[in-house]
Amino acid sequence: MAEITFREALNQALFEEMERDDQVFLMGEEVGQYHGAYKVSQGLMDKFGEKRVIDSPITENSFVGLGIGAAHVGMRPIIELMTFNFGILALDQIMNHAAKLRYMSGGIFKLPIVIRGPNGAGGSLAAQHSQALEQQYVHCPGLKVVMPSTPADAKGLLKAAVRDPDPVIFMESEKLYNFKGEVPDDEDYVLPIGKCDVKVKGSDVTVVTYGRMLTHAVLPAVERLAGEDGISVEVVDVMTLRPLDLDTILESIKKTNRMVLVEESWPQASVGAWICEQVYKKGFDHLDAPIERCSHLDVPMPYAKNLEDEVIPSPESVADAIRKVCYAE
Amino acid sequence: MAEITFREALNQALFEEMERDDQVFLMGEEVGQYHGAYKVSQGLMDKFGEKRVIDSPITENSFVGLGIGAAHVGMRPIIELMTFNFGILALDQIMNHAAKLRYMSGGIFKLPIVIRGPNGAGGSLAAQHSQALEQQYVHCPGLKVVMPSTPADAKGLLKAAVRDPDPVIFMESEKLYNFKGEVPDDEDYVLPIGKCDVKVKGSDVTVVTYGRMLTHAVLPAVERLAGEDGISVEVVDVMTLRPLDLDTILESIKKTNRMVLVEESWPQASVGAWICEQVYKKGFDHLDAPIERCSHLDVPMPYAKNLEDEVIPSPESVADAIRKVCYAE
Amino acid sequence: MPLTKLNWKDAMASKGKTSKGRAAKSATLPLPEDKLKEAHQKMLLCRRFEEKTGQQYQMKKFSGFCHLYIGQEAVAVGSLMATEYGKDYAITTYRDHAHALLLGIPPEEIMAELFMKRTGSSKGKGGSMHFFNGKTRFLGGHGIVGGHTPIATGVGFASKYREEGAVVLCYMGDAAVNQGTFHESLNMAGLWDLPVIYIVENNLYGMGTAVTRSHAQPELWKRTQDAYKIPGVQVNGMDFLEVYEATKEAVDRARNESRPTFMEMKTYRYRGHSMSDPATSYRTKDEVSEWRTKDPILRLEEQFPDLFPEDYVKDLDKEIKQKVEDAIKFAEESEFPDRSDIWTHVYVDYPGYPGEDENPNKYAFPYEEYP
Amino acid sequence: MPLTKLNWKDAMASKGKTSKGRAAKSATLPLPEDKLKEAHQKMLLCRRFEEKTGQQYQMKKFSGFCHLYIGQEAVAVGSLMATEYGKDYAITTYRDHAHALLLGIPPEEIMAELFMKRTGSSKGKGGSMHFFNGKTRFLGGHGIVGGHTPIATGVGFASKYREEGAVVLCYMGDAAVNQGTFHESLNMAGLWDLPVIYIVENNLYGMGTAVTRSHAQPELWKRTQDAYKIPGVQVNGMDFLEVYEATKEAVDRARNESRPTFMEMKTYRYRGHSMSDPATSYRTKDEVSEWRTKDPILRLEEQFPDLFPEDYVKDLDKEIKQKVEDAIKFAEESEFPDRSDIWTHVYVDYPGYPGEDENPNKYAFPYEEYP
Ligand SMILES: Cc1ncc(C[n+]2csc(CCOP(=O)(O)OP(=O)(O)O)c2C)c(N)n1
Ligand SMILES: Cc1ncc(C[n+]2csc(CCOP(=O)(O)OP(=O)(O)O)c2C)c(N)n1
Ligand SMILES: [Mg+2]
Ligand SMILES: [Mg+2]
Repeated sequence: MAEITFREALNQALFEEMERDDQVFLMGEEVGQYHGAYKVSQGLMDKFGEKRVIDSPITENSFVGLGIGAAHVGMRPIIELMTFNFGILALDQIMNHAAKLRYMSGGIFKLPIVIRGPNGAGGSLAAQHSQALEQQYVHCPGLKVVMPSTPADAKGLLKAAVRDPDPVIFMESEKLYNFKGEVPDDEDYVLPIGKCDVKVKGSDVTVVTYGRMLTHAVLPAVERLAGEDGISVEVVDVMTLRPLDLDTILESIKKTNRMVLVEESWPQASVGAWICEQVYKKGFDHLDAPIERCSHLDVPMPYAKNLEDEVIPSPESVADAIRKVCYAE
Repeated sequence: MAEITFREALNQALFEEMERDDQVFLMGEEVGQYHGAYKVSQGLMDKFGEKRVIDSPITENSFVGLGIGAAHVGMRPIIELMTFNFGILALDQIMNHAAKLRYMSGGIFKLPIVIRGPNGAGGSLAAQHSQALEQQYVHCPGLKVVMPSTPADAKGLLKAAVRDPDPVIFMESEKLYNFKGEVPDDEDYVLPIGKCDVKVKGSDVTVVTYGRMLTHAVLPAVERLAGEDGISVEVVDVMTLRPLDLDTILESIKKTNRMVLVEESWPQASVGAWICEQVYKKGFDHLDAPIERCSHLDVPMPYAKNLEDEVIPSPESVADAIRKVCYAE
Repeated sequence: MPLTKLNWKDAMASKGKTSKGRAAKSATLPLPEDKLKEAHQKMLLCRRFEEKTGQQYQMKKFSGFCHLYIGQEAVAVGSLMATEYGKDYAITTYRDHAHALLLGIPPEEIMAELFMKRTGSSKGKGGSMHFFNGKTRFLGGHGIVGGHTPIATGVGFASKYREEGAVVLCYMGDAAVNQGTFHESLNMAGLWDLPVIYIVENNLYGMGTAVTRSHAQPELWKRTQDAYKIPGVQVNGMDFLEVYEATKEAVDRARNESRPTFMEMKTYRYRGHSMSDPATSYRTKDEVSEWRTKDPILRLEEQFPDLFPEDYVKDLDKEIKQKVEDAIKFAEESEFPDRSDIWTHVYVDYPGYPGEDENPNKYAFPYEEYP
Repeated sequence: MPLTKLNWKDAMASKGKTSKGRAAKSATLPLPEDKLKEAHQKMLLCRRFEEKTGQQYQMKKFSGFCHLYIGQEAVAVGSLMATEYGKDYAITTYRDHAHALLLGIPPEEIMAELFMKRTGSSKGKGGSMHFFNGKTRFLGGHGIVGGHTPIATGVGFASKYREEGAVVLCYMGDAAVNQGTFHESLNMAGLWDLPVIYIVENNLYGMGTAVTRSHAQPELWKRTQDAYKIPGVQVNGMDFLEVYEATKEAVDRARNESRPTFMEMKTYRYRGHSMSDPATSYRTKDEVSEWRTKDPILRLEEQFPDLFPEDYVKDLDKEIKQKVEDAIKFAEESEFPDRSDIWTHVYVDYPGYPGEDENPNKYAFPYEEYP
């Protein structure tokens, strides 16, 4: 185990999987010569050449579509979106093609593609560049959606995604790339897609979260509460948003009877809203209080940092939500 | 009041609003010479000429974007999407531009555009042509989302949408176009955006629904249940999905203490899931049973009619859900 | 509306009126006799199959969208015959019945698919717009205008990457040329020298909109040379031989030089855009009649009268019609899919969803043949 | 990394090395003296403003993306001077500080916006990439590559529909030319004769990718004539006069004939793509140095030495620098937005959301002037 950044963990996963399987290639804007807009693909073009690490023109719908075509005939493309904000341009290829080809063909094809890149706010990037868009993908049957929060999870899940036979949307965060953690260096270190991970054990309340909200909002809040308020929080990191491992969440709720959901996305018709609804429904008799949900405020992202900080769930707002659901305000 | 079809009601609304304001124009695929793929724009080109009724090339992202540009400088475009399945191609323009221009500019601009067309399944059109995609728009602040279910509502709300100062996504249904109902012929018959309508009064359970699910699944189920099972159902037609009139829904729940939500869309991270979550949260103490939700099955739409009928909520599945929530199985 | 004005008898009668192609004696045939007969047989099969398909639709044997190929047969037949069957790839739009027939899906399984039956090639889950045959590398059957263009480009990318020497034929309608994906795809194909042949079946209309009303440059073949350095050619899409020869050239360029080509095939659909389109508001009867005189099947017969004597054609036609009848019978007698089929083929591997049903689809793509 | 290698003193010293433009005596000036001086003053303002902006960024006075315009000044200045201020429309990308300055947003309100202050022209909610001025018809400041192209096309549509006689300048980067929206937009503009001038600021790179590595046809001006019947021209984007004259011609065509034009301006950005890009992995120092010898400001001075004696330039420079300093001071002293500002300007009319704050934005688009 070595302590490396989230970025390095992803880089290792890419490196190892490309080395393992020559049908894996990486394509995206600036992934080659420039080493990636966020340097996730650092060194890969030097290692694997221009044949396997391809700088694409800025044409999201079509280079994602190109990847789908390659996957269609058995390759294992990894397509990097510079951010998922630009994934909106590729959504037709992802929803109407990648997600449906297997079904429409009665199982003639499979579509092993990974579409990855940062999702969510990056810090004063304003409205067009700060969206957390997981709900677009989670909604759509045929896709899998993964959103890791630690370097170890990032590596294990990205390797799993590359090996997965179905299309996987793999969502990172600019805010996590420099975040460090211990990562196993075993080449076959692969985590299962479709499993939650209980990141912190606790007994009073369950916080369900995913992606960088874990590190940037939930863990600091939990620490604070353990000290000041003596509230014992259990933290469930969802990790895979589709398929959802509801069982693990429910198990925790049965123990704590209280829940807070923290997500980095707008609140209406969000993934978080849906997870909450599922918990309400399946855990109806186990909840002692309505679930509190922390999401982005329901506005486009403002540029000014002081406003942005208010829009995104913060350690403070998460702590408040936890107190509220524990009636400890 | 005359009895006319949903299609005619929309056509009247278009006609009247174009007549009222010469800044209104209609653009879309086949809206002119062909009179609309679903004949909603029948006769409009003859009446208003090629200047105001424009057949566009098949380039969704850009003719929607063209409308946004025109709205940017004060026109009142109505852009027809042949179906919202193709709206995925225009989503960048809608989410990243229409929804954000006002905010990013600190209020310099407003964006009065209507983007309309059929949403949801049309009958054996298979996976790429049968999607109910309201959750993509409801998620996004800056947009309003309207989905009428009767000819009268369609007319009143479409006129309201054209007059509205903000971007409005107006979702129809192929299955509703031939559906008939009484429609006021008053030229200033305009319904408010942002209000639910209680379509049926009842006392045992509240069914919350929108769009063609009202006519095709909920009302037949209610009729059946009133007869066979003696269950008195209140039906709330949401009509506007954003902004959501939660108060009207909660008022009904406070009376019935039970709820079923019926939507035509996939279940995960759907609008219905979010409405249910809101009701759970704000009506926590008023619910006597978990909410039942009827959505599409979580699969791409199969072509075969017998399968499609199973995937979409039906009078039977809705009746079952109502019975279940009333513990009357 | 009558199903088609060109029933075979009329056509034979009006033979003299079809436009003049090259008339040739068997001695100087431009292609071996069996190839010409194959082309003729294939075009006739497509024609008859589609006529019956339209009829069955009107008899409400199935529903949904249904886009017939009648009139355009020379394009698919001529171009596909210029490729290597089972090696090269093909991909097309929703107007895909002919391509499906030509790429090895038996008529009965196409008809069964249309009839929403479990014996259909997509097991009743794809329908009219979504035919596929992995075995012959037919990659669909796609419903989004322009949506399959980048996919074709990706298949070309894979072929080049793996040095398969396989060429990709990407068919599309004239309207697709305006979509952004077309531009983006051709840019990549031109930039990276991908072995993809983009074939526009220019039938003059995208649904009800004439090319001249939707394309700043209606001479489509001119759109690619300066814009993407991809050679563009215009071809008489009503003439099998022209289509065949032009495609052959493009295939050679793709196979030997790994260079893309853009082909505009001028053709015509005799019927409406889909079954719900009477095709009256946007084109004249005269226009339709005129194009019918250029009929690709009649044209081939007229070009090689020795090969296609009246009796031969009559017998062949009868045989083909029987085949189509058999297909209908098969389709009618097949079972609808089972409720449980809803859940298969969504994913290969997902908790609670079966990846396959009991009988894996026999047209499954042979992944094992690839590295 | 030094902020810029071209500080004014060096530039003056190396003047002799800039490429030769037309040298002219005042007597035979191609434009009135005040116009040339205006152009010079504007380019210098953009230059100095951007230099300081970069410096402030590195001093962490603000964060987020920041794309400087240094090197490209002749493009915005020359083309905008060819339009009618306040009547014609302009729209551009995220690299928009110069356009904002030239379109009437005072430097202090631009700097305040960058500094995330409430006195910024977008009230601190837009930032570096999103400047707008409704009063002068500057429509932004857009962050999605290619995303504003259809919007520009729609503004051209509106102008034509309303017979405004107004022309739209749509600026974009070289990389945007590959996006589908470009293709779709130009097709509509060509088809419907819209008065839009599409100006590509070809600075040779889209972020770190050279045009030759991303465009099948790197001669961008060739992309539109055959594809959309839109004339394409290539212009030396380092030369104010060439830009001005070529744009004038395009503006006339748009205004009088309602015809679009596509203009490729060859230019260069001296700095990285954005502040986080050292611009080392994809281009050489030599290349940068060479382009610096073509500097548009030096070039204009050299073309008209009588107009720009050393003292004049020095004084002007001082004045401009002071202006920029004042802007920084203003920005620094302004207040951050208030929490309540989060909720304004999401909608005009939505329950619970205030449509406006107390002070409507002074750059509000004058809707009342339109029919
Ligand atoms: C993106 C998208 N927009 C619209 C449609 C609806 N539609 C289906 S076919 C068609 C016309 C296409 O015409 P063309 O490309 O010329 O092909 P043809 O039907 O003539 O073979 C349209 C508008 C669609 N399927 N996809
Ligand atoms: C759709 C989209 N994809 C990717 C990006 C990220 N991005 C921002 S600018 C840029 C390069 C654009 O280059 P070019 O068009 O040449 O303009 P320049 O920056 O050189 O002015 C990229 C890739 C984006 N903003 N939008
Ligand atoms: Mg066509
Ligand atoms: Mg550039």
